[in-house]
Amino acid sequence: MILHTVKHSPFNHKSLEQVLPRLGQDDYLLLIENSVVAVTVTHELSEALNELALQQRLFVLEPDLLARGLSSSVGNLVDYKGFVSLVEKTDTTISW
Amino acid sequence: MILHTVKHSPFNHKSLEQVLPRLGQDDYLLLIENSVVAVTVTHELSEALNELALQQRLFVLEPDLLARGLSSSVGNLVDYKGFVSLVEKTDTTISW
Amino acid sequence: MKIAIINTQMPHGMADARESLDAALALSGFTENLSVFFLDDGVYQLVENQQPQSILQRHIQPTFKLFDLYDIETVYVCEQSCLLRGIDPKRLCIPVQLLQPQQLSEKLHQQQQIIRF
Amino acid sequence: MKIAIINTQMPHGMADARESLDAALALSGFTENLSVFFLDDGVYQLVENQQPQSILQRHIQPTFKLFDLYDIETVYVCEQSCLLRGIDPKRLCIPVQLLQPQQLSEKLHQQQQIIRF
Amino acid sequence: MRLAILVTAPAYGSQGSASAYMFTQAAIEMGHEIQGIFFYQQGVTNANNFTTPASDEDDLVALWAALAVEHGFSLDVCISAALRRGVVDSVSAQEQQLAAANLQAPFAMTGLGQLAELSSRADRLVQF
Amino acid sequence: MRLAILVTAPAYGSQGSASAYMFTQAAIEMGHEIQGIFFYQQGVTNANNFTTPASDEDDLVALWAALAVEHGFSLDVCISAALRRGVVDSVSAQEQQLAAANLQAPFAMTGLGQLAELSSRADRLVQF
Repeated sequence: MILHTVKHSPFNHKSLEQVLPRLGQDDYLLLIENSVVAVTVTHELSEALNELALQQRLFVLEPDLLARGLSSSVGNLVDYKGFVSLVEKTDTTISW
Repeated sequence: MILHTVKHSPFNHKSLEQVLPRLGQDDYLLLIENSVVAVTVTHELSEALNELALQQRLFVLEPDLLARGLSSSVGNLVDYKGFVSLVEKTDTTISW
Repeated sequence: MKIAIINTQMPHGMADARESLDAALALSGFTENLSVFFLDDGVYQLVENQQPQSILQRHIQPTFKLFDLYDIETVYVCEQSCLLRGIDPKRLCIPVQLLQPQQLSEKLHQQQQIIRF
Repeated sequence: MKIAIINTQMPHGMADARESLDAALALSGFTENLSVFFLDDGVYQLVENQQPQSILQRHIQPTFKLFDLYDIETVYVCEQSCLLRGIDPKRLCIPVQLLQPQQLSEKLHQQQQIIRF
Repeated sequence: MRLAILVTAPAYGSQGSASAYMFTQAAIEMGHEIQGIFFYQQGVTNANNFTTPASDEDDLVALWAALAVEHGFSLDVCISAALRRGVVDSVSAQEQQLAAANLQAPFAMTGLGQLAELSSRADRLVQF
Repeated sequence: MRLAILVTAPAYGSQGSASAYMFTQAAIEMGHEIQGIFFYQQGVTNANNFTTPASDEDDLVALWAALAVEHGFSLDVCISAALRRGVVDSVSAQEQQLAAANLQAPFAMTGLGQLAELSSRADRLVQF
């Protein structure tokens, strides 16, 4: 069970697009830094993200959203302690 | 008349995709650094690149291709002196 | 000399937004023909209510308010970039001129020198 | 401890390929369970006949030849990443094991710690 | 949980080092054990004590140093990556005949083997 | 053609500074006039004379310095961007009570106004 963190904006960089099909069935995805914009508007990856959110496998670092003046209703918002807990709950972390 | 230079791989980064629709009718596009891979295989932006090449408006920095062990038959290959000439021939340069 | 600064990056993930602003303020003292463009992810720089101090990043929005003081009046925003990102172009933190793709291309072609961040 | 290094970046545009190689050689001395993966643009690192000296970049391919000497035998390459980029996976500069997407996912899930470059 | 943190982002210019710092702080508050922080690639610039941020910006070099001293973990810097980016300790400064060293204490120069060492003592390795 | 070059890529870690160097060299060989090179953002690390590349790597700090001396153009470094990245001249080193300066000659600290000045004297501005 892997925690995948992504940091780049999906409008700028392809890392989110490349990570999504690689997620294992139980893996978690955590959006940090610029990647948090992925859950603030509907775009070509939204369907996959919504599906993950429904399965409680999508997490968004809230301080990074607030820092950018943004908000989201998709995914579970976590703070840095929540980030640490996700690392603990999963076996391995990959930073994409 | 603008010379647009792009440096990121289109498989990794969206800059090439974002620049293509912004090219003016006479503008030149020069692929440098990692972006040279854009003319080594067919992908979703190839049609637009082929069209530019037909109009003699697509240039590829050859040392960056050779450095990566790659070759291309699309676009005009230039060396650094050719790059300087393109800057001279155009009015303005944008580095994307 | 018509000079343009183009912003294409999100704020805070990179320091580009901050260093671009410094460049805009400095260049404004040397030319009356400075234009500042916001395209692609650059439009996020103008979103209101940013709170970057909590992630140890610099608050750039007070600096945007200095544009007026520094006589930086030509601020262009790509409307399409806003709409794609769900940003209301009428609710940006400073007054801007919205451009359609064709207008954006025209404005860019009027510049003599261009710096992109 | 099963450790993996994942390479996802092209060589020469960034120094990641070079610094990842250094890390692989160093880690190989401390674990017998080191795997090295090449995915996405990382597969370009294994293309033959690179000539980076002419653009003032370091030639990384001689270092790949050291994998054997350092007992780095588990080298995985995403075949799909090669095919998308027009790279013949049979003509890479070192012997590798090609993985299909499902196999790649399995191999990644067997690792305990993962570093990505 | 015993944690090893790998920082490859610079002290200034991108958010990665600040993210790593805040993650580390949160982990400590939650009672987790930091085995050490390893700085590699552009991350080595976090150890440059010539860094002089603007008055309204956070000083990550100082923040890392203070956190490590307070909680007694090591800040390990890859010496090869540091030298090629102009961060030197006093031994290297003498060898290269440079005017001074600019390695902030308690950051310490090590090799990549130390990354393996840290990782072998940790339950999780998290990269920024 | 009179050229001004803007370098925002670091001395080590990405190709931009090498690209800018090779472009500048080609322009000089073709008889064009270099008004100056301006180093901003991560580009300021090109002026760090503590940079010690591996023996099989090119030393862009030294290459830029030699090219500028040979052809008599200036290497201008934005002082604010440099200070926050740990590149300091002797005046700043004294003010900040640092052990030494690490600015390579003939790189010179200037403000962003110098970028405007260079650009006003140039027919083209090219950014790397």
